[in-house]
Amino acid sequence: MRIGVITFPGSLDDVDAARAVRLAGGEPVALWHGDHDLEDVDAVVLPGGFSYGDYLRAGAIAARAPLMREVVDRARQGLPVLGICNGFQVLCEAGLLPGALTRNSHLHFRNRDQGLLVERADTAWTSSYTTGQTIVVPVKNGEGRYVAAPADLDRIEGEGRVVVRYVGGNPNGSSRDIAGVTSADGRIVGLMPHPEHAVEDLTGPSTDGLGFFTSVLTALVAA
Amino acid sequence: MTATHRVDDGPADHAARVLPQLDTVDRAAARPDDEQPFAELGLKDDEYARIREILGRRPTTAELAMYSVMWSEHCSYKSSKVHLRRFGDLPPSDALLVGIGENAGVVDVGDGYAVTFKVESHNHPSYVEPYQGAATGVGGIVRDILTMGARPIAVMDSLRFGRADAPDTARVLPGVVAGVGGYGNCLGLPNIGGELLFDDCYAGNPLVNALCVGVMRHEDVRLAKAEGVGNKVVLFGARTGGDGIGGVSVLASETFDAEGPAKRPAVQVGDPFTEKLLIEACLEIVAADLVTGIQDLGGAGLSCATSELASAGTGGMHVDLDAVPLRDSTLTPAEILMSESQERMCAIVEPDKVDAFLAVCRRWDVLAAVIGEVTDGDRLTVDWHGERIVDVPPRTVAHEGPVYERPMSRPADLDALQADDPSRLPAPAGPDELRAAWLAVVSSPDGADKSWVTEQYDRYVRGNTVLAQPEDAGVVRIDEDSHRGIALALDGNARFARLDPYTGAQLNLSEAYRNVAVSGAVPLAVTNCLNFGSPEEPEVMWQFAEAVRGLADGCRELGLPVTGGNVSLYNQTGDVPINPPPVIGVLGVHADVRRRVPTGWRADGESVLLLGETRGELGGSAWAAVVHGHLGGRPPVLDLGAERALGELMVTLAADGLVSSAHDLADGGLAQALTESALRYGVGATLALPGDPFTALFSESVARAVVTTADAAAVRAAAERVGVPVTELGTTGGPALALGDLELSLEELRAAWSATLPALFGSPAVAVGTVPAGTVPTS
Amino acid sequence: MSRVVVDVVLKPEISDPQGQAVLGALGRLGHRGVTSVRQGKHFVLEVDGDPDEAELREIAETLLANPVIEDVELHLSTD
Amino acid sequence: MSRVVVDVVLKPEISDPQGQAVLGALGRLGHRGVTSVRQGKHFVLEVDGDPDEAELREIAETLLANPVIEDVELHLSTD
Ligand SMILES: Nc1ncnc2c1ncn2[C@@H]1O[C@H](COP(=O)(O)OP(=O)(O)O)[C@@H](O)[C@H]1O
Ligand SMILES: [Mg+2]
Repeated sequence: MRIGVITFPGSLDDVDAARAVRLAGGEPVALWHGDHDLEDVDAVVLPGGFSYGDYLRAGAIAARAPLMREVVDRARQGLPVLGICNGFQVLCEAGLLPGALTRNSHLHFRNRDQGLLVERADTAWTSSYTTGQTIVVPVKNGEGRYVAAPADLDRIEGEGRVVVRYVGGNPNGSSRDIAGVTSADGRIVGLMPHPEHAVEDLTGPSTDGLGFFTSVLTALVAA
Repeated sequence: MTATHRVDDGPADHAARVLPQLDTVDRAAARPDDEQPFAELGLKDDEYARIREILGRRPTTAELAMYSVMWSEHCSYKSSKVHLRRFGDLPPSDALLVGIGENAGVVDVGDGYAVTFKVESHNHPSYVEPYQGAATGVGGIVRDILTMGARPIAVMDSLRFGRADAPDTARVLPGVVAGVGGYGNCLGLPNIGGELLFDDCYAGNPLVNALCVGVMRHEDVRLAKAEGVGNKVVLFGARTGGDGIGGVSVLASETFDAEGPAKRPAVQVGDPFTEKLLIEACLEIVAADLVTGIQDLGGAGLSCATSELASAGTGGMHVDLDAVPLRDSTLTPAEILMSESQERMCAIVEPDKVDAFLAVCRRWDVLAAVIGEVTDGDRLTVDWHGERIVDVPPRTVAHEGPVYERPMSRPADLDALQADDPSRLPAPAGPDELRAAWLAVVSSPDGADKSWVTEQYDRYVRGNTVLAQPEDAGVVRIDEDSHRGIALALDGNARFARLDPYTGAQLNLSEAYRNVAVSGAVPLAVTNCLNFGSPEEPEVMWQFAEAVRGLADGCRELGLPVTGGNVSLYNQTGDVPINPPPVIGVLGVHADVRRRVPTGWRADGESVLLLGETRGELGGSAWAAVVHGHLGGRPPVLDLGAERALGELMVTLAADGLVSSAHDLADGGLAQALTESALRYGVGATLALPGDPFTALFSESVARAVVTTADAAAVRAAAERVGVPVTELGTTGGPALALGDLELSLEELRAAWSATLPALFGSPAVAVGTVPAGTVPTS
Repeated sequence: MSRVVVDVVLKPEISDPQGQAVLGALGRLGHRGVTSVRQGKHFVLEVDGDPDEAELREIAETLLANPVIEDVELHLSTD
Repeated sequence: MSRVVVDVVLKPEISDPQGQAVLGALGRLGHRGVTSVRQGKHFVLEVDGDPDEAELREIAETLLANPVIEDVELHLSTD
C-alpha cells in the first residue's frame, strides 16, 4: 500500500511519518507540495511541523498549496487522509475538517507524553484500536487549542466526530478536551498529538501510535 | 526610515557634510588627514595606526568598519588567543577529522560517519531582547554546523539567570526560553539537554549558550575556503537589512548631524522558517557536490565571511556590493558589509555549477545572488556603484588582528574565599534537619524540576531521540540500521570555577565526561564556551587563563581533543564580573543506542548501588549555596583517573546489560540524584546511608554514580576489576525514599521538586510580551 | 499606491487567552481601569494602482482571517 | 466606558517574516497587485470611566509592545 507523505516548506515530521508508515508495513511515498499529482497513492498523511513557519496562522498558507487542491478533491471522494498536528491545522484551514486550532491557553509551546481516549475506533485511521481504549503518545504544539463556536461544538459532538480526547490533563486548553476529529465519512482524521512519535520503544513513550498506520492499511485492504 | 539620503564617510569639514561623497580608496589616498571615528568604533590608537601601516594610507570608511568589527574581541579573540593555543597543542587524536580553526571541529564516530558539534554564547543580545537574542543564538550555531556540510540533528542550551525571584528574571527567562524553543522547534531540531541555573551575579548579564550537533558522511565534510580563480562567490538566504549594526552607525552619524541618522537596530531578528529552507537547500547543494567552500554569515556579516573565505584560500576575492539583495535600500556600503542579518550563507561555486546551485535555491525558495569571484592576487576588493571602496589583504582583516598578552593577577580575595571553608557552617543533624535541607536543595531553582522549561522544547522531532532532558546526557541515534548513536552533555559549574578556575574547568570537564559515560557512551571529544568578565581586568584574565590551562590539562589526561568552542568576555553586572562558568560539552559515541542506560528507576526489587568514593567535600556545593547562601572553601578534589575508571566500568555494564539505570552525582550530591531517579517513574527505595548521613547526602565528590541492577554481584565484580569502589545502598520499591528514620514520600518530594518553576514563571500573564509581533512560534 | 489596513479579531464567542493574559498582567501591574482586552491581528498592505475593493475583501476574509473563528475590518486609504 | 484600540507594528527597519510569507502566498494565489504586507498586533481594550491617555500609552508601550523592535499606535474612542 502506497501512503503519500506531503512535504511543505517547513514540514518537520515528514521523516517520522514515513518511518511510521514503513514500520506499519506500508510503503511511504514522498510528495512535494508544489506538485499537482498524488502519484496514485492509496492514502495521504499531512505531517507535523511548521509549514511556512506557521506564519499568518498555522497551516493557513500550506492549505493553499497546489497539491492541496488535489488532496481536497480526492478526499471528498473518500481518499483516506490523516493530518497530524500541523497537518490537522492544514485540514481545518482547507475546510476538510470542522473547527480551528489556536494559540494554547497557557501561551507556551508544550511537549509532553499525553494520554488519549479513543472514542471512535471505526475510522480509516483508528480501526486498530478499540473504543474506550487509552493510549499514550507525545503532544507538542504551540497552537493546538481546538476551538469552534459552541453551537458547532455541539454539532460535532452530536455527530460523533470526536475521534480522540485528552485524558489526564488537557495540554493546550482545547474545547471539551478534543484532541482529534474526523470527517462525516470517517475517512479524514486530524489530531494534534503525534502518533508517529510513538512507534518504537527506543524513541517514543510507547508504541501506541502505530495503530493509526496499521489501521489505514487494513482499511485499504478491506476497500 | 527618517534619513532618506545618507553619507558614509567621516571627514569633519563642513563642505563634506553638505556634499556627501563616497569614501573610495582613491579618496582615502588623496585625503590622508581626514579624521576618522576609530575610537567610537572601539579601535585603540595603536590599532588604528597599525591599519594605516598595513594599507599604507588611511582606511576608507568601509575598510575602517571592517577592521573595527573584525578586530573586536568577539571576532578576533585578541585577549584569549594566546591562551587558547593550549588546545591546539594537545596531542593529535585519531578521532579528529577537522580541528580547531574551522567553524566547528569534526570527529570520526565510526561506520563512515562524522559528527560536528559546537557551543556558542549569545549573552548580551539575550539581555537586550530575550526572545530574539536567544532565537538568533540558536540560529547562529546551527549555521556553523551546517557550514561543515553536516545535517544538524539536535540542539542543547545552557542558561544562567539572576535570582529566580528577581523581577528582571521574569522578563528575561520566559523570553529566552521561548526564543530557544521557538527557533529550534521550527527548525525541527530536537532539544536534548542543557542547563538552567540562577545566581545574583547574572542579574544584569544572563548567559545563553547554545550547542548544535550535526552528522555527515566523511566525504561530505566541507571547509570555509575560497579556492580556484574564477570561482563565484554566492550569497544566499535572507536579504540584508540593518540588523546588528548599531555600532557602525557611528560612521554615518559622523557627518549627518542635521537630523541624525536613522537609528539602526542593534537587535537581530530571527526567521527560523527561512533557516529551515536554508538547511535543506544547503544539504542538497552539498550532496550534489556544488560547492568548493562554504561559510555562514554570523558576527560581522559579509566582512567576516568574505575576509575569512579569502584568507583561508589561496588567492584574492572581488565582491560587488551592488549585487547584494537588500531589505533596506538606504543602507550604506559600510553597513551592508557589517550587517548581521540572520539566515545568510556564502558559498564558493565553480562557474559551471552556478546554474545548478541557483536551481536548488529556487526549489527551496531561497534567494541567491552571485556577488563576486575568487581572483588571483592576494587582495580582497569591494566595489560599490562602480567605485572601489575596499582594497585590503584579507589575512590582515581575518587572521592577523591584534593579539594581546593582557596582564593577569590572582584575585586578591581568593585566599580569603578559599579559607572560608563550609565546615564552619552548621550542618544538619537528625532526621528533621536532614529532611529540611534535602527539600531545600531539591526545591531550589537550581535543583528543581526543569520541565516547565524543557516542555517548551520539541524533543521528539526526527524520531531519533533516545534520551533527552532530564537524562544525564542527550542520546541520538544516527543510523537506524546499525543503531549507532552519539551522546552529549553540557556542564558549567561556575561556583567551582570562582573558587578555583583551574580545577573548576577540569571539574566541569569531569562532570560532562561522567554524564556521557553513565549513559553507556565512550567519550570522544570536547567543545567549550568560556563565559568570563572583562579581559581588561587582570583578575578576570587570570581566571580565564587558569580555566583554559585546566581544561587543556584535563583533556590531555583524558586523551580527548578540544574540537572548538567560543569565548564570551565582558560578562559583568556593573563592575562586578560574573562567576565564570567554563561551559564544557563532551561528545561520546554509542556503538548501539539500544544499550543506553537511563537515569530513572522503573522496577521494584533491584539493588541500588553507589559507585565511587564519597569524601567530605562541600566547598561550592549546592547545599552551602541553598541553605546558607555560602560560597567558599575549595571545590571537590579532581580525580580524572577515577572518572575514567568509572567511565570504563559504565561502558562495560551498559554493553553487558547489567544495569537498568545509572545517574551521576553532581550538584546536590546523592540527595539530588536519588530524588531524580525515584521521581522519574515514581519508584521509591529502602536505603541505608553509609557513614555520616549529611556527608553521604550532600557531598559533591567526583566520579560517582548511583546504579540499579538485578545482579549486584556481577556489578561488584566488574567494578572490582577496574578499581571502582561499590557501596550497597538498598533496594528499589515502595512509595517513598526510606532511609531509616529519615523517610520522604515521593509525593512530598514531587510536590517540592516540581512546584518551583511553575510558581515563578507559569502564569500566562508572565508570558505576555515575550513573543514579538512578527514572530509567533507555534504549531 | 494605496494602503489597506486589515484588522482581524476573534469572533465574540471565541475565547481569547492572549487577551486574558494581558488583562491579568495589567491587573498585577496595578492598571485596574482596564476591564477587557481582546487581541487580534493587524495587517498593512500596500497595493499598486487602484485597489480593487472586492478583491481585497476576499483576500481579507479568506486568507488573512479564518472565517470559522475570526471577523475582519477593512480600512482603505489612497495616498 | 471607552474603547481603546492599540495597533502594534514592527519598526520599519525590522524584518517581518510573517508579512513576507503572506505576500508570497498572495503572489502564488494570483493577487499580484499587493506589493507589501506587514503584520502586527491589534488590541481592543475596554476601560472603565474616563481613559487616562498617558497611562494607556504607557501600557501600550511597555506591555503590549516591545519597544526595542515595535512601535505602537493608539486610537481612543469613548461611547
Ligand atoms: N574556547 C575555545 N576553545 C576552542 N576553540 C575555540 C574557542 N573559542 C573559539 N574557538 C575556535 O576559534 C575559531 C573561531 O571562532 P569563532 O569566530 O567563534 O567562529 P565562528 O565565527 O565560526 O562562530 C573556531 O574554530 C572556534 O571553534
Ligand atoms: Mg562560523
